[in-house]
Amino acid sequence: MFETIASIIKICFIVVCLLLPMAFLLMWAERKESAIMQDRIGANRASVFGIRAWGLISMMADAIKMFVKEDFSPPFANKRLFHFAPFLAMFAVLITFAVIPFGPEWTLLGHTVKLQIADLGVGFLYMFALAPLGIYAIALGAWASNNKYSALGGIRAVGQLISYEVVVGLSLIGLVMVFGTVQLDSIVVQQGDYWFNGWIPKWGVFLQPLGLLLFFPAGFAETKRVPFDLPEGESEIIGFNLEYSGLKFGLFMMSEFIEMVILGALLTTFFFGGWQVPWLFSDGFHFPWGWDFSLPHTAVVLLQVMSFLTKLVFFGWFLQIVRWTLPRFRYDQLIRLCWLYLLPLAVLNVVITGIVILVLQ
Amino acid sequence: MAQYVNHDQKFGATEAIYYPGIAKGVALTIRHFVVNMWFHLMKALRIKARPGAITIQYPDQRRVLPAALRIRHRIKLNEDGRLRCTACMLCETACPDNCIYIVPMESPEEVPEEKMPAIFEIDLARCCFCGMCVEACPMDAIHMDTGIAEMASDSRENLVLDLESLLKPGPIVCTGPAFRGKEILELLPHLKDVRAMEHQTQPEGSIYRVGKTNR
Amino acid sequence: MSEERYIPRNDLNIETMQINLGPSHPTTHGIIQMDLQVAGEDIIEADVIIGYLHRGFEKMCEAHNWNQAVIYTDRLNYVSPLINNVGYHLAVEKLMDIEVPSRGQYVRMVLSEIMRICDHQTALAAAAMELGGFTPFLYLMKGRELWWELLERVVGARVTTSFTRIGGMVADLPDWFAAAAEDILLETANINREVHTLLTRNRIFIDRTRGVGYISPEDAISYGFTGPMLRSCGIEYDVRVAAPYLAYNDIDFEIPILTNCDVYDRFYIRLLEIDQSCRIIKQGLAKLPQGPVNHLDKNISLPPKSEVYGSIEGLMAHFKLLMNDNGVRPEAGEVYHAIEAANGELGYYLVSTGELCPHKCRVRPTCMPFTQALPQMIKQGMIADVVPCFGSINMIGGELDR
Amino acid sequence: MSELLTIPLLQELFGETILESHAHRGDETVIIPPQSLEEVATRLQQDERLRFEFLMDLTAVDYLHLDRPKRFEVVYHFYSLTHNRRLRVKVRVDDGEPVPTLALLWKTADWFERETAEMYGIKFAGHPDPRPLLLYPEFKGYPLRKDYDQRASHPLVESRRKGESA
Repeated sequence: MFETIASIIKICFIVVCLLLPMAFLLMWAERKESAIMQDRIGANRASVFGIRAWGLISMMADAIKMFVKEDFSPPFANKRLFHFAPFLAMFAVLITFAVIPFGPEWTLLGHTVKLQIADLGVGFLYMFALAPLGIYAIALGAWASNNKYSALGGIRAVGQLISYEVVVGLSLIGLVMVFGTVQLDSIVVQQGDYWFNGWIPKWGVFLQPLGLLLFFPAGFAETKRVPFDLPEGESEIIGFNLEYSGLKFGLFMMSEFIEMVILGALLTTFFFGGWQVPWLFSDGFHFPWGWDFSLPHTAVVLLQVMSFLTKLVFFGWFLQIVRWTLPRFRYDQLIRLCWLYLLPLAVLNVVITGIVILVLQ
Repeated sequence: MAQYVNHDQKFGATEAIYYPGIAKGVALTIRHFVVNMWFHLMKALRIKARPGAITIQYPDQRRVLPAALRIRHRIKLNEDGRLRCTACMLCETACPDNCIYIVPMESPEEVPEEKMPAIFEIDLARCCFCGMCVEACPMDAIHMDTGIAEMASDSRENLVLDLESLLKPGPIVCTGPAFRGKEILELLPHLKDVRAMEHQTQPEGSIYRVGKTNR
Repeated sequence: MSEERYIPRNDLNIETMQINLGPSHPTTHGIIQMDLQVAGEDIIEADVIIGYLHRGFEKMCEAHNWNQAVIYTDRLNYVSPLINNVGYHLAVEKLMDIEVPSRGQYVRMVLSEIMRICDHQTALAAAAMELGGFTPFLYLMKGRELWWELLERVVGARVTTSFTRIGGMVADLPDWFAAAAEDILLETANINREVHTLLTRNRIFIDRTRGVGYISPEDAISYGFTGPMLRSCGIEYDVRVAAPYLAYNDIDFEIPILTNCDVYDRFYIRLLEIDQSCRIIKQGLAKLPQGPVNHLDKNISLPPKSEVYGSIEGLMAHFKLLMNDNGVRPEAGEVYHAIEAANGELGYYLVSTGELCPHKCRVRPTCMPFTQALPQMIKQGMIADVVPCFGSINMIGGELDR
Repeated sequence: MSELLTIPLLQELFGETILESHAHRGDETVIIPPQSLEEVATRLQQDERLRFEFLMDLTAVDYLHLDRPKRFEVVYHFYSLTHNRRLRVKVRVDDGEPVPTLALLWKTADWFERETAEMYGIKFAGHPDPRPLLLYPEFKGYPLRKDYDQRASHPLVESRRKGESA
């Protein structure tokens, strides 16, 4: 009983307090951050009683507009699939977050709660089994629109996403080998170890630097954003969501931003210590130069959850910066990058990791 | 003297892999971001600094338009309050768009000028703001320095400026039927008020400041 | 650097799909329609349809007198309107066999070079934006805005400049101009550096543009390419050197030549030319001679306003130039005068029959040969290649369709 | 004015084919009959002493009511990169008289000739793609002819159906 209630509360927390606000925040950041780095101000005209809240009100206005806008579906479109696709896209990204640990075990009123919705033993596989569902959404939506441009976008999307799915998986295999588990929570816990008398934390980024260099572009490609925004490519083909309007377009867009949150969460979990704070142990800080602060359990848990969120926000910011800096790939270059460079390197990474593990044993 | 110089772009190892170029680009945009964010922060803390963006937020902030800007026309008055225009028709002739329409008449007052315009209209819908009428005017009567850039209207008729609105440049009123072909004699009593107003408010050669005061 | 390009073949008798790129498509700024036959993403056949912005430039010029026609030249290449003004009036002055005083020539040259910078910056910005690089787009547009604000204070308009007249200019440069230009020149060089960092040294951009849109030097000549497009094919031709006009002979500058004939070189050469234009502006402003900007003959250019208001002779000359059935009448004949506009050779072919209005006022559109070569550039490429090719030719609708 | 360089050479090469020549303001101009245009243009492009590689511009002028031998003059501007010289070649034709196309010698002539044809109604014999360039297919008349009313307006045409070519 307690487990069920805890799960429901956790799901509500993740969706209502984490995913949707983060996606909303990213959309806002997309506008303001790109504006600031481009020497402009960004959307800020909408106001309520003269309060503009740095453009947040504009975001609200846009959300309202998106809800009340006419829901147009083109003639000759396959209506059922056309309406179904955006919901599938949203479903696919929301369900992926279930296995991401956003905090340590929390002992509350005698019960121990894992700050993770579902601690599956095969969390890693679950994620890579369900995330590609989004490809179906894009392909179906693009095809059902009955538009040449969106069909081209759908074809591009399928080719790109399936290719990079392989690299995403393979680039993490090395990490899985190092930690010896596919359980995400266990991976995070193991990143709380230290090297060199506790000076350097055993984060994935130090264990698998090549893995990070491969996972980052591949994961970026999965989010379909510049420089990998070929399915959309608004100056070439206008994109797979060309015929969508109103809320359904909003769902596609929202799912894209949630994908960014998930990418940030994965980067954090696998390479940057998840919810770990350097030198924070379950009873407080123990710095390698000898300082100690003891903290109560609840404070430690809160700090660690905050650490996870901070890392998430940082990666959101960083992904935006990269997105607004680079030009776009071409389709054949993108596929070539995947199969000729990233994939062999990922295999090489697995081999090297295997050899190193063997030698160290 | 100019000469031809062969440049050829050679790519080295840093261009052969993606990461260095991307890293440099990202570093540049992060620098922009941090610098601009710093100035935005200064502004938020009410500390005087340069603005963090080059944007001008138009209806709230307005640029001071340069004096040389060719923009909505006006007709000047003499020192003694009479129209400078003598209806010599040079502006009408010089206008490449035929947007000026003048009907001359004998001046009713005891004035040195022999003629004055009975109707003087400029059709802003046709005008291309080339400034040839200003250049052509031998009496320094027509000027394009009001600094009024907002000339939109919801009817073509409203875009025809008559003598009254040329003497008293203000925003174009978007409602009501067109004021067309009004005789100067009907206008005269009103014109006197306009003259008085102009002499009080506008020193010679000044730019009308556009802003909330003009609304 | 870049791998062997995959050349699509249609020997499998694939059923092709027709795609209309434009006239309303985000890439086709300046309205143009591309009728593509594609097999997958590969373009098998391409046809370019233009004319959506045709306004009858020549017919309008034939209905206006020699001075008035300048307003229509603003609307040709609306990204660098002042070069068109200068070109038109240089042609008229050649027809009348007169020459502007040397200060006037320097002023025209400096303003032309500023416009060349603006044009290149706009072209680069648009090309970068369509490749997905929105940040360089805004940096470049910011740079152009600085120039336009300066010009607005001198010329009185941002786009519709109409600043030249027969025998001179509407006005002289103000005293503060050189100092103001100095700051903007620094900022322009800075923006150029940023664009190099963001784009030309970035592998993604190099891949997108290197080897794309190839036109051989022979084809370039046959198509009548001029300007940066020709010079990026390794052919040394610039009107400023081949037939120096204005004060270009007194200025020390370089004309960059690149040899790869592809989109990357067209992009890169414009960046190099911006640097050279900065040099010309700097030298031109330093060497700016004193004296009048306008031709002193009262039958050609209007007398100064002080004379018009103050003396009966000035007033008469003023009226004689402006009144109906009076004005400038070049003697019967025809000339072709070419200048180096931002996009290439901008030639005006004027025919006078001794009347008040031009009998014929033909402009050689600089971007028409490029647009004509567009199908050849994009054929055998991918749909995504249309974007950099189209961006690199810097097609300006107003000039193309007239 | 610099001395004439190209006209004497052309007169030597072509003799009687050069009907007229002048150099107003230094622009060297020759007038040739339309029949010999192709031959002259080929020589201009390929002869070592001429080498006019560029066809810079191509247009026509309508001399209606101006007492000229023929109504139209088709004007070609050539530029020689090798010798840095320019040359104007003119061909006089009457209404309906065809001019040989240069589209096979210079690719740029293709569009210029299409434009000249639709604006003046001059036929370019042998043109590979004689569609109108700037005007729409339904346009009636030749707008740059002097007898075309400047204020003439054309009704809007119905949008084309699928399958109808432009």
